[in-house]
Amino acid sequence: MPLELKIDTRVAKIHVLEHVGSNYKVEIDGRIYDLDIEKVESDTYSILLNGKSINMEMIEGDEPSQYKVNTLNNYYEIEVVDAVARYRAKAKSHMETGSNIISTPMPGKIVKIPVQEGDIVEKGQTVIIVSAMKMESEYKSASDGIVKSIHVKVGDAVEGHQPLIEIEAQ
Amino acid sequence: MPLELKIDTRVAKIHVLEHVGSNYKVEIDGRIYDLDIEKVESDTYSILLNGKSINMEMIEGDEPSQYKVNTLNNYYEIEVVDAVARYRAKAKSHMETGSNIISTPMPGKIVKIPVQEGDIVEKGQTVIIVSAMKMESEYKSASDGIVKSIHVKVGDAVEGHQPLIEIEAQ
Amino acid sequence: MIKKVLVANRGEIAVRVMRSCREMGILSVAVFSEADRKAMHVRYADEAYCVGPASSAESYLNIDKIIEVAKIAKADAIHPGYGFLSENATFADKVSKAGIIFIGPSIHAINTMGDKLTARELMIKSGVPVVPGTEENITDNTRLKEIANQIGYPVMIKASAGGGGKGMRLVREEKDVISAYEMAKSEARSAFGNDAVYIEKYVEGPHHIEFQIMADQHGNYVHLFERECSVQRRHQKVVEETPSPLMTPKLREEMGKRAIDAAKSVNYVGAGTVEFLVDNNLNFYFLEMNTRLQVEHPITERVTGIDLVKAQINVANGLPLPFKQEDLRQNGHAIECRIYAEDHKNNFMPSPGVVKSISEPLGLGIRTDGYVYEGYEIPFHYDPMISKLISWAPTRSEAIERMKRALYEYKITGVKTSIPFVSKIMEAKDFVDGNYDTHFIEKNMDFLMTDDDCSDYCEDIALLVAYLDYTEKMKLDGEHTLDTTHKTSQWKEFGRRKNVIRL
Amino acid sequence: MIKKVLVANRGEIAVRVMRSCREMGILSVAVFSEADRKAMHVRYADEAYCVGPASSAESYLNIDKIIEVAKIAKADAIHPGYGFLSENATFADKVSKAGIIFIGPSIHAINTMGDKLTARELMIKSGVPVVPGTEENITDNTRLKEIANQIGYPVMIKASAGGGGKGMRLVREEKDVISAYEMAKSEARSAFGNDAVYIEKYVEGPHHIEFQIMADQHGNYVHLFERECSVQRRHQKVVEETPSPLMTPKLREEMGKRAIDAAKSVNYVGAGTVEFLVDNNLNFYFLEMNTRLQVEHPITERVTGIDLVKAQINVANGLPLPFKQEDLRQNGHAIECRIYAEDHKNNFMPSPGVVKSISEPLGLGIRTDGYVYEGYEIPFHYDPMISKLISWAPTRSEAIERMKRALYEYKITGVKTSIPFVSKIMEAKDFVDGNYDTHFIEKNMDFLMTDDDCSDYCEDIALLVAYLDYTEKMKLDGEHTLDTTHKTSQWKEFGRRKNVIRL
Repeated sequence: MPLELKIDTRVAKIHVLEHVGSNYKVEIDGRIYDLDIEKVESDTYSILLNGKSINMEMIEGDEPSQYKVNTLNNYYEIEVVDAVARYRAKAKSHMETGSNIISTPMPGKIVKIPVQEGDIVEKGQTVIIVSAMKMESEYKSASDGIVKSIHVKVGDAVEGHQPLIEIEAQ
Repeated sequence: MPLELKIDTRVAKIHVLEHVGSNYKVEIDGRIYDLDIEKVESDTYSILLNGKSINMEMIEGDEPSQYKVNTLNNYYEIEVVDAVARYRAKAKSHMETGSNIISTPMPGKIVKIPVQEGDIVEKGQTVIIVSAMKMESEYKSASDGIVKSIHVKVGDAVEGHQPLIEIEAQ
Repeated sequence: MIKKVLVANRGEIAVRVMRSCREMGILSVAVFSEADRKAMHVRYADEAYCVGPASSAESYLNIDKIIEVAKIAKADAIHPGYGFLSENATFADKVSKAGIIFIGPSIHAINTMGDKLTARELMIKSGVPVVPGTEENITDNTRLKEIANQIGYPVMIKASAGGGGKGMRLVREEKDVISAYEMAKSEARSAFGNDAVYIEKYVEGPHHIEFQIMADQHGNYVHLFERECSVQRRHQKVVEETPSPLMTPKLREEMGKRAIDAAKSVNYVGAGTVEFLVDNNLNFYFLEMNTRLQVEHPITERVTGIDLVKAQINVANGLPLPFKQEDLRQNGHAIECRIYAEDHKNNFMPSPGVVKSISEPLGLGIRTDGYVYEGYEIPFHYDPMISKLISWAPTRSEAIERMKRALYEYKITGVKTSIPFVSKIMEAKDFVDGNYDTHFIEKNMDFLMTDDDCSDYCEDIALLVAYLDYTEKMKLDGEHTLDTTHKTSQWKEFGRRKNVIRL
Repeated sequence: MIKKVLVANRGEIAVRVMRSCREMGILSVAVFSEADRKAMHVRYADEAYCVGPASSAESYLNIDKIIEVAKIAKADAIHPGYGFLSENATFADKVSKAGIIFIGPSIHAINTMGDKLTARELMIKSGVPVVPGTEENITDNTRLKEIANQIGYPVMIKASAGGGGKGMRLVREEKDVISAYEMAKSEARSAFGNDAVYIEKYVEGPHHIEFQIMADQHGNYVHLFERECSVQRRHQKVVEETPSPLMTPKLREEMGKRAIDAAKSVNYVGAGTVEFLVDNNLNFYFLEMNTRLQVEHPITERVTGIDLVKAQINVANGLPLPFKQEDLRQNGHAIECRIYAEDHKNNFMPSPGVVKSISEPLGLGIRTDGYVYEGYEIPFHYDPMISKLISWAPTRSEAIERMKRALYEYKITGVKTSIPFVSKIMEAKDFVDGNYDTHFIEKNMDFLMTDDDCSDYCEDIALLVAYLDYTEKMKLDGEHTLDTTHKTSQWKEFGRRKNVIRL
């Protein structure tokens, strides 16, 4: 089953040509590789490529189809695009059209909200300041727009990934 | 659901009297304990008993109802006796009556078999020598008896828990 | 003699203090907030008591509750660690009044050194150099010029109520001093509602170098040499080392002497640190004294061989220091990297969360002081520091190579960490050359943010492994969904999966 | 200069060698058997190649295959570690002939020291004391008495073809010598089909003490002091320490000198170890020379500060030793405990299997050299040593306390380990007093096998926790069995389970 994978803007196609035990012959966008791939820990793989020993951590993202990959020097975010994932992605992008929802990646406390509902904001303008782990982080609008709604107030403790402020892009 | 638990020859009865979050009030064979119990790692528990901080490793044995427990200074083997486990234990003990099966706890290689089928052996007599990890281990008969059957020969590689020699107790 | 110590702290420092207690046969008592029930210090301690909700103010800063626990647990002494209540004189006072030994200096020492102005005045009196300048509010241009000339240019004009760079002006020549003064005043007025400003000597190419000192109750004082702490980001230390690449034997002797003078001026007892600013011409100025153990104390322990926590406890027990100044040596070179749960690629945003897996670097010349474990959720309430990695070697260059090797081995998944960032510091030319000051990170930011390039095949292989992992995962899901007779434990099943790639 | 090293070994020593390579900027090449694809040295190396099936004879001892891999990988040098091919002169020879540097001594040195008799004769010639006795086959009673008197009682009669204590007799007085001789001969005949026996001085209260030596290609020799290795079980070292509690400065100087003489007698190059037997009167006798790195080399590294693997590589590169005898110091005290996968309560049976979880001890003065990781299956084909734990402190007693603390922290589940056994050694009075010889384990076996008693409540709590774990497990099983709409990954699910006790 050839699948598509996305890494940044690149969409790659993978074909497994041969597979015996942990040995794979694969074609990735036209390039052929012979590899020995073993899962050694719960999220770590050991790969041998022509004798080279390579280690990769494959950490599942928010969705099972998303991966955060650490190699020795690099970090990648990869998304596997299968039918289900494609459908979800479509639905999501539709929902978000024209809207710019500010949320934090982690729990924290609201320190300051320098805007009010109805305010016109510029791209890059700070709309909320959240404190977590003894540090304050400023969150900025991703586009020019109007503050549509503010779901929190100063002093609130918030969970990660919770919508804080919605901005309607103009 | 009060269950029975076996540790060596002791059979203990446990009743949970109260339980809020990680806090338990329990009765164990008539003694009352107030405890705070949290699972902190995949097989490690942190227990607070009147302020005392206790750590225990609960490692599942061959059956889900069996545990190997490490505390700071001690090692226990515990068996939870519920209906299913009780049935299994019965069947097993029936099967083994009068028979003494020698097996190794780990894979290895047969080095020497100083007995033959039909030999009379004494309790404590070495019946097979197995090498594993650069060490030779002698396995002895658990009772006086007759060598009923020998399933392996010198030089064989064996898996752990595989029957090697059966001795019929006299 | 102290038989039981309550450690009024959390995280790596609580565990570190308990380690020395354990080695001394002293029982340790942990206190914890509701968010920290599963924290390592609770597991490590002999006893553990909850002192309140997650918020530090209600738990780790709750003086009365902590003292109450110390009494219940019958602790003889309290070790405050660093941060939290470690430099709180009220706490030290209440602990003493409760008949419990406070492992730290006197209340007088904490108070004096805790107040910048008092400390500065005392240092001047004690002959310890301070940054030339005046704390007085300058109100006229004549006085301004007079003082500036007296200090010597460049000078810094600072708002008395200041902070965060607001109301600050650097002046290099006399001709600019009046306009800078007026701008600083006006900025201070609008920022703080207070236009008082003062002048200080501006230290060029400043190095942050501190001296570890140790004193007993019998009037013996030693210093345990310097720590170079100039690798800082927003006044937060990131990498420390000892000896300092800037140091000369003569300067070390002079600064050590002054550090001891500073400690003596407040009859200091226990472990403390005197921080100095040092310029490129090796002039040094007292900054402040920290009346507690420092985060970076392990590098001093490594080169001197002395366990500073044990020394603190022995001093608290009234024992004399078992070493004199002339017994102490700096043996080899030690470097510490602080490992934070943070995403340096995203404005150094803290990255709390569940640690999925962790493997610490091992082997020759490596020490790790940490507290997180697999499955532990780093709470967002407290400091994001996960651990400190310390390397040692006979020479500085070997200590750097060893640190790079250790950082290569250090694997933490689940949260983002500063491991890649400090790895880049170890490769930065200015650091390798030992040619850096407190502007180092700012100056090298572009380099520090650049990933080393992976060959082309890296990306392809990452894609392939993601593909295999996903395919296998979907297959396993399918199996479990359909298998309604499935009886064995999920945990066991997890442990048994060995050859998971069966495409 | 060496740019790429093939490490012809596995386990902790392979990883340890690669660590130093990495610090030196040298690429490392792993070789592995089919049973070791997932082993740490394969993951750690820059390159890795399979050299054959699980059996050592067909993989780690497969000389031609290993050299072939070295050529393919274009390795400049081969490090043999310890064990396997490390003292195999044929291997060293073939490596050299293939144009690759063998990181070790000359073939002549390996051969000479590898043969007990030749080595003994050479030592006598070089003035290094050997255990008095004769290797000649004794055939008559007159000669027997003559030699025994010459050596002095007690003497040991040993079978020339001997081993395992068979054909060995201890004789304390002349009146017993003839009957003992005859019994030994008869036992030797039936055990080995060869009744040749010889006499040796019996060393009372023997200490196994060895000296680390290091030599370069320019004729410079140093010793790096002693290691006390008398804590042995069946001639297998369990705990080592340096300095030796038995040692005096005078004896150290004398033995160090003789160790260097031994090395010079074979023009030794690189790292080697001269093993001695030392009796209670501080007489010492050459036992053998190991022409390779020893398992216990880290304690020497810790007190001298020298990375012995780096020193080996530098010597192999033709560099002169960067230190002279007078530069070397024994700084403080270091102890090593070997951690085996074994069940000491079950006749020290090896315990291979899957390592479910592991957490290494961290903090001040602790070094761990290991190679197993979580989820790793320790194969039954090779040595059961999991790791080595090294503690250091300024004094011996503090090093023992620190080792106890580290052993308390060291958690390995899934396989049985010798951690409880070595912990008891650290508590044994004879060990703590430094008053022990090679009979230590035997003499203290009862104490070493006794568990410290847990209070009554331990057992009750263990029962309760087993009960809760089981109940929860059964509940989870039920959930998963019925939930056919279950979509998320098992792995993820596993990671998410935080509050599992929900009775």
